[in-house]
Amino acid sequence: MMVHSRKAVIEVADARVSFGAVKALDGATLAIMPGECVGLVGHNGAGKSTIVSVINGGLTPHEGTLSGDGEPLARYGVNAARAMGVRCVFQELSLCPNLTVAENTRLMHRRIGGFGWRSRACAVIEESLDAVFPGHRIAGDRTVGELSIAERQMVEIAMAFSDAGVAPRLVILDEPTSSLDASLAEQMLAHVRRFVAAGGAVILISHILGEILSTADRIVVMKDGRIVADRPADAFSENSLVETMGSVVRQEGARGRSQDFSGAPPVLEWTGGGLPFRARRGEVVGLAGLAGHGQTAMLMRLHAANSSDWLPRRDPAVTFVAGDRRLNGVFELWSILRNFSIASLGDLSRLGLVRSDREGVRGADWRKRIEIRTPDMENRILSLSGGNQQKVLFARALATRAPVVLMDDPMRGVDVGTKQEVYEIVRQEAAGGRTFVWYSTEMEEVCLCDRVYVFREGAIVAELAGDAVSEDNILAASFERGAA
Amino acid sequence: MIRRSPADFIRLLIPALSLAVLLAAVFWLQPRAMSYVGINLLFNLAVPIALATVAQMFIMAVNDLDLSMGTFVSFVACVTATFLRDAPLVGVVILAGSVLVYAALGVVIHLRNLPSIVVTLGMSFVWAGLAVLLLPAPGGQAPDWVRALMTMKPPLVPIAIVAAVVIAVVAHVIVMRLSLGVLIRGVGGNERSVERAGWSIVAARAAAYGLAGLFAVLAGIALVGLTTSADANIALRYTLLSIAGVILGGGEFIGGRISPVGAVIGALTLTLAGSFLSFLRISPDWQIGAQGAILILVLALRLVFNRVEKRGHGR
Amino acid sequence: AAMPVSALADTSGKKIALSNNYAGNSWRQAMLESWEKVTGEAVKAGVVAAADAFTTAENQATEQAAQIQNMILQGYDAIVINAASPTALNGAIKEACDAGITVVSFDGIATEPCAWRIAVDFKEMGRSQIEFLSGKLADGGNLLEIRGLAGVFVDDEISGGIHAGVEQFPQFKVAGSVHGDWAQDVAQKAVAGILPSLPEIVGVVTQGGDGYGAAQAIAAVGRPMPVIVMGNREDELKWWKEQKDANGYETMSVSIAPGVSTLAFWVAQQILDGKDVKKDLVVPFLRIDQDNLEANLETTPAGGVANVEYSQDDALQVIEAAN
Amino acid sequence: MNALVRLFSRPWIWSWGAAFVIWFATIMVTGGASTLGLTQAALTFAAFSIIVGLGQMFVITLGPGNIDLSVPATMTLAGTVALKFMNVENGMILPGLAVAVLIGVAVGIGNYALIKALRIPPIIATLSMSFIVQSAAIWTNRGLRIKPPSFLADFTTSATLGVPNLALVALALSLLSWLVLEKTVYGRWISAIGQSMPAARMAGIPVDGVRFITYVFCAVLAALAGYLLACFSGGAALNMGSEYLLMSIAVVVIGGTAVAGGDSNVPGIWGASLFMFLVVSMLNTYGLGAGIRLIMTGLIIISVILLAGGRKPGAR
Ligand SMILES: Nc1ncnc2c1ncn2[C@@H]1O[C@H](COP(=O)(O)OP(=O)(O)OP(=O)(O)O)[C@@H](O)[C@H]1O
Ligand SMILES: Nc1ncnc2c1ncn2[C@@H]1O[C@H](COP(=O)(O)OP(=O)(O)OP(=O)(O)O)[C@@H](O)[C@H]1O
Ligand SMILES: [Mg+2]
Ligand SMILES: [Mg+2]
Repeated sequence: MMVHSRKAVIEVADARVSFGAVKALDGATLAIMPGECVGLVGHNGAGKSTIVSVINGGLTPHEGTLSGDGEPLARYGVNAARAMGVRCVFQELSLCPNLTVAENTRLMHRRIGGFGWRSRACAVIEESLDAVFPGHRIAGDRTVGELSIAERQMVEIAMAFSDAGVAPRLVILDEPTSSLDASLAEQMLAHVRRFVAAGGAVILISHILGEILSTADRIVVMKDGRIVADRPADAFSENSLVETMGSVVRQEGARGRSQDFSGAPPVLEWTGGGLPFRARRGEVVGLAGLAGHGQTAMLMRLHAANSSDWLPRRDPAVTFVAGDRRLNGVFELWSILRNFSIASLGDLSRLGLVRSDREGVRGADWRKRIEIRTPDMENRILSLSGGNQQKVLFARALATRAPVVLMDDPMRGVDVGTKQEVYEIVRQEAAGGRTFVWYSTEMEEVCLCDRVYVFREGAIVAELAGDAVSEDNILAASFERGAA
Repeated sequence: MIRRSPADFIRLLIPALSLAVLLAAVFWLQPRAMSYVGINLLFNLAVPIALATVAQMFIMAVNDLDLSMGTFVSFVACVTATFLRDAPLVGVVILAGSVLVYAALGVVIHLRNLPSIVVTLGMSFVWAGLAVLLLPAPGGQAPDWVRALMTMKPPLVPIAIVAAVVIAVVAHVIVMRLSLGVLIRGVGGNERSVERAGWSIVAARAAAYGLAGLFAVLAGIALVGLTTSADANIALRYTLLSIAGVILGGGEFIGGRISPVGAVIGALTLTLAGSFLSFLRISPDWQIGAQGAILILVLALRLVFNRVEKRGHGR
Repeated sequence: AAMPVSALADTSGKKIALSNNYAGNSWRQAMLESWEKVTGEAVKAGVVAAADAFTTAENQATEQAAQIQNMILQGYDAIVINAASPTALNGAIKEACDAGITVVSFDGIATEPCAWRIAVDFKEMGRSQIEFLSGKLADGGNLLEIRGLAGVFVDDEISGGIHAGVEQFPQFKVAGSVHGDWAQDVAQKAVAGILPSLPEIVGVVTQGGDGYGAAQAIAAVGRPMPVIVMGNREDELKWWKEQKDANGYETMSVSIAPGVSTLAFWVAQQILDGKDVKKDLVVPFLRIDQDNLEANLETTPAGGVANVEYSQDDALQVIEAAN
Repeated sequence: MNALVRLFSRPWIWSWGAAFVIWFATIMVTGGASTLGLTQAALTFAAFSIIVGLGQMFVITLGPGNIDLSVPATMTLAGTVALKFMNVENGMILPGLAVAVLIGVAVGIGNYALIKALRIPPIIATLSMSFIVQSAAIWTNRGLRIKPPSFLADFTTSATLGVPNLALVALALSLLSWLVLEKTVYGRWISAIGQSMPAARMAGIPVDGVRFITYVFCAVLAALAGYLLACFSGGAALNMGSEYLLMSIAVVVIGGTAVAGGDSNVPGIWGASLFMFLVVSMLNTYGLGAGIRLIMTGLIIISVILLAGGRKPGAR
C-alpha cells in the first residue's frame, strides 16, 4: 500500500486522560493515514470512546500531543476538528429527536447557514443517505423522533459521510452497527470500503469482530487505556483477536443442548397478527428478523400483559432486561446495590420496610456470581463501564423469582468476554427451569436459542426450532417476499 | 417549501380545532359577537397573553420553566406606564436592561446548572418588589403611541386578529425558520449532541432567555396599551396562563417540542374559554370551577385527537 | 303587574350586570349575597329585567377587563363594577361607555371619567382610627400597622390616612408595619413574626378583616392587649364583645359595608331611569362603637360580616346629597 | 476536615444555614430579647409550610413535570368543610378530621384521574382541579367563618414544654415521611420513578399505583394542613390557602430536593420553611417596605440556590 508515504490525517501521540482514579487513556499513540480503515477493538472500558473524544476535539488530553497533516495542532477543539474534516458517529444516538432530519443536518454542518438553508440541508443529507443506504426511504423533513432506532442510526452515519462545504476526511464510527440489522450493516460497511478506496480515512469501533476483520485494513487493540497491538487486519483471526483483547475464548458448540420442550407447560402465550407466540418452561425463545420489525414492541406487550401498573405483585410473572440502558435500564442517581435490588424488593422487605442487611447479602452474592467489577456495591452505578452496568441489569432480573425473563437485545455494546459469561448464566438458569424470551440483533445469539420466531412488519412470520435455527433460514424468513 | 411531518400537523390541528369549536359555541350563544367590534372585544386581551405565551415557549424550548413570567410582565407594565411615557429614553434603557437580565439568567442557570424553577421563583419576588417600588398604588398612564397602536381600527380585520397573526408569524419564523430557532430547539432536544457539533450551549440558552424577555416586554407594553394604566399585580396570572397556553398549543415541557403558532392559538383559546363561560351564565359559586372544567375539556379533546392519530398511524 | 316604583322612564326592560373580581373572602360573599337578595326582589318586582352577578376566576384586572368586554357583547344596559384596579380597567370601561352602557363603580372604584363612582373616603377611614386612639390614649405611644395587599389602591389609601393621622397626632409613632393581605391567617402570621422584636405596643391600626388575627397573635405571646381597631367580621366583633364583658376592653370598628353593592345597583337603576346623577358619590363607612356594638353584633350573621343593605330610597338620598 | 466537606455536600445544609443567619440577624435587633418569641413563632408558622411541603416533595420526587397546584384549594375546602361539620363541638373533632382527610383523598383521586385518564400534564391538571375545588369551597359555606371546637383551638395555639404543638405535629409527620422515603419499598419506588419512569416500569414497579398514592398523599397532607390552619387561626377563610401555592414549592426546592426528581430531602424542608418565615419577619423587623422586602426575599432565595447549586447529586 502506498498510503504510508502520505502524512497522517490525525496523529495522537502518547495521550493520557484520567477521570479521577480511572486512567481512561494511559499513553496511547495512534496515527490514521488517508485511505485506510482502522479497526479499533477492546473490552468495555478499554478507552476506545475516550480516544475518539480526543481525536474529535471533545476532550483535551491531560498529556500528549495531537497533530494533523504533520503539523502540531495547538488549539484543537470540536470546531477545529470539524474544519479539518473529522466526523464522528457517537456510540449513543446523538440526534435531536424533536428536529427534522434536515434541521439536524443544519446543526451538524455550521456552514449550511443563510437564506434557504432548509432545502440545502435536505439535499445534503438525502444525497448522502442515497450514497450510503440506497433505497433507504427516509425523507429529509421527517422528524427524527418518528424514525425507528435503525433509521436514526442510518441518518447519523449518513450525516457523518455528508459533504456540506467541508468534505469528510476522517470518519469515526463508534459502534455504528449496534442497532442495524445485517443487511443495513453490510450496506454501511460497503460504503466504508468505497470511502476508504477514494482516499478517506475511517476509524471503526465494534464489538462484532467479523465486521472489523472484513472491513478494516489495520486493527488496533486497546486494553486498559493502552494500545496493545497494531497490525494489519490479515494478521488476525477472530480467535487471536479475542485473545489479544484479553478475553478467554470459550469454545462453544452451537446450542450445546437440543432438548424437546413440547411436553413442558407453556408459561407465556400471545396471539396477535401472524403466528401465535408461545414460550414453555425452561425454554430459550429467540425473536429474530430485521431490526425494528416489532420485536421490542412484542416484548413490551408481553411485559405489560403480565405485570400490573397499579398493584404490587409479590410473585412477578415476568422480568425484563433492557437493551437501552440509559432509557429504561439504570437509575442514575443510585448505587449499584440499589440498582440491583429494585426489582426484588418484595423478597427483601418485611411489612414494607426494606431490610438492608438482607439486601447487602444478596447483592454481595450476585456480585460474586456474575463478577461485577467494582470494589464496592455502594458505588454509583455510573462508575461502572457499560458492560458491567449491563451485568447489573442481568443480576437485577435474575435475582427476582419471575419464571420468565424478557431480554431486549441486552448485549448491545457488551464485550466478547462478558457476553460469554452471560450466555453461560442464561444456559444455567434455563436448565433450572427459567424461560427466556430473547430479542437480539446478533445472529450468533439468536442461534443459541432453542426456538426462534422471525418477525416481519410487526408480525411473526416464521417459527424455527431445533436444527432449523440457522442463519440461512432466519434470513430467508426475514426477507421472504422482500428485497432479497 | 418543505411539508411538515404529520405529527407536527396534528400538533397544530388539535389546538386549532378546539379554538374553532369554542368560537362556534360563543357565536351561537352570543350572535352579537360575530362582528368587527365583537371579535375585537373577544380577542384584544388575548394579545398580551399570546406574547407572554410565546415568551414562555422560548423558555420551555430549552427544557426550562419560567415562574416569574407574570410578575415580570407586571413589572414591564409598570415601567411602560411610568418611565416609557414620562422619560422614554430611560424607559427604553430599563426595558432593554431587563431583557439583558433575562439573558443573564439563562447564562447563570446554565453555567451553575441550577433548576430554572427555583431561580425564576426567586426572580418573581424581585420583579414584584421592583414593580411595587415603581407603582406602590395602581396608576401611571399608557404612552399615547402604545394606546394608539392597541386601539387601531384597521379595515376589515380587527386589530386583535391582525396582532395575533403577526405574533404567530414572527414567532414561527424565529423558531422554525431561523437557524437560531433550530439551535434553541436542538438544545431542548439533545443538549449534548448540539454541544458536540460545536455550538455554544450557553449562548443558545442566553438567546432563548433573551428572546423570552423580549416577548415578555412586548406583552407588558401591549397590556398597558389595552388597560391604559398599570399596577404591580396586573399580570400575575400570566405565569400559569402562559404555561397552559403553550401546553394547549401542543407544546411539551421537555424535549424542545414546541409550536409557536400553537402557542398563540392556545392563548386565544384560553381567553375565549373565559368569554364562553361568561356567556353561559353559570351560578357565581361555580364560575371559577367551570374555568377548571373547560381547561380539562379542551385538554381532553387533545387526547381524543391523539388517539385518533395513533389509530391512523398504528401498524 | 309591577308597581310603579318610578315616576320617570321605565327601566323594567333594562339589564344590569355586576362585575366582581374576587369572591374569596366573607366580605365579598356578603356583597354577592346582598346583591342577590336585593336585586332578586327588584327583578321580581319588575323594576329591571335582569341583574346578573359575574365573578372572575382570579383576582386580576386583566380578567375583569375581559369580563367587562364580554358584558358589552351580552348587551347589558348598565354594569356595576367592584374594580380590581382603579385604572387598569379604564380601557374596558371606555369601550363600555362608547357602546352606550352606564358604568357604576363602587368600593374598588375606577377613575375613567365616563363612569360613576360610589366611593368610601378611605383616607378618612385611616385617619379616624388615630383620632379615636388619641382620645383613648392621651399619652400616645407605639402603634403597629397592619396593611392590606401591597400594590393595591385601597391599601395605599388607608395607609396614607393612617400616616396623615400620625402626623396630626404626633404622640403616636408607627413602630412596625406588616402586610396582612386583609386575611386573618396572613395577618396572624405577619404579626407573630414581627411582634417579638417590637417595643410595647399601645394600639394596632388595621384595614379590616385582620383585627382578630392580630389579637390571636398577641394573645399567643402573652403581651398586654393593645387597643386593636377592628373591622366588621363577626369574629372580630365577637372577640371585642368577649373582651368588653370580661375586662371592659374598649375599641372601635371601621369598615365599608358589603351591601354597598346594592346601593350601586340602585344608583345604576336611577341613571338608567334618566335621573341626573353626579359622577362622584360618597357613602359613609360603617363605624361601630362601644355602645352600638351589641346592636350590630345581633344583626351580623354567624361567621359573616356586619352589613347594611340599601333601598331605592337610600340611593335617592345619596344622590340628592351630592347635588 | 473531611467531615466538614461531607456536611457541606448535604443539600439541606444551605437552607439551614440561611435560616440560622436570618434568625440571628433578627434577634440581634432587640439584643436577643426576642429569641424565644421569634423561635416559637417561627416553629409555629413553619409547621404549616412543612406539612404541605412534605406532600409537595413526594410529588416533585416523582420526576420532572410532577407538581400539585391544587394544594391551596384543598386546604381551603378541607378547612371550611371540616369546621362546618364539627360545628364548634369538641366531640366532633375526630369525625371532622376524618372529613378533612376524605376530602384530601377525593382531591387526590381527582388529580390523578385527570393526569392518568385524560393524559393532562400534572401542572395543568392540578390547576384545573384547584379551580373546581375552590368553587366547591365557595359553594359549601360561602365564606362564613365558623369557630373551631375549643379543644382544637387550644391545642393548635399552645405549646408543650415550650415547643408549639403544631411543630410537634409537623415533626411527627416529617419523621414518618423520612421513614417512608428512606426505609420502605414505597420510598424506593418513588425515587426510581423519579429517575426514570420507563426504567421503573420495566423493573416491575407498579408505576401508576405508586404515583396515584403519592398524589393522594400530597392532597391528604394539604387537607390536614388546612384543617390545622383553620383551627389555629380561629376559622376557615376562602383564601386561607393561597399563600401556600408558591410556598409549598419554594420550601421543597430551597430545601434541596432535586427538581428533576428522584432525590428527596426531608430535613431541608424544615430549614427552608423556617427560612421563608424568618425572612419576612426580619425584613418587617428592619422596617423595610413591601417592595424592598420582596426584592430581598427573591435575592436571598437566588443566593441560597446559587450557593447550594451546581452540586452533583450525592451517591446513595
Ligand atoms: N466522563 C467520565 N467520567 C469518569 N470516567 C470515565 C468517563 N468517561 C470514561 N470514563 C472511564 O474511562 C474508561 C474508558 O472508557 P471508554 O468509554 O473510553 O471505554 P470504551 O473502550 O469505549 O468502552 P466500551 O467498549 O464499553 O464503549 C472507563 O473505565 C470509563 O469508566
Ligand atoms: N457521568 C459519568 N460519571 C462517571 N462515569 C461515566 C460517566 N459517563 C460515562 N462514564 C463512564 O464512561 C464509560 C463509557 O461510557 P459509555 O456511555 O460510552 O458506556 P459504554 O461503556 O461504552 O457502554 P455502551 O457501549 O453500552 O454505551 C462508562 O463505562 C462509564 O463508566
Ligand atoms: Mg465506548
Ligand atoms: Mg460499549
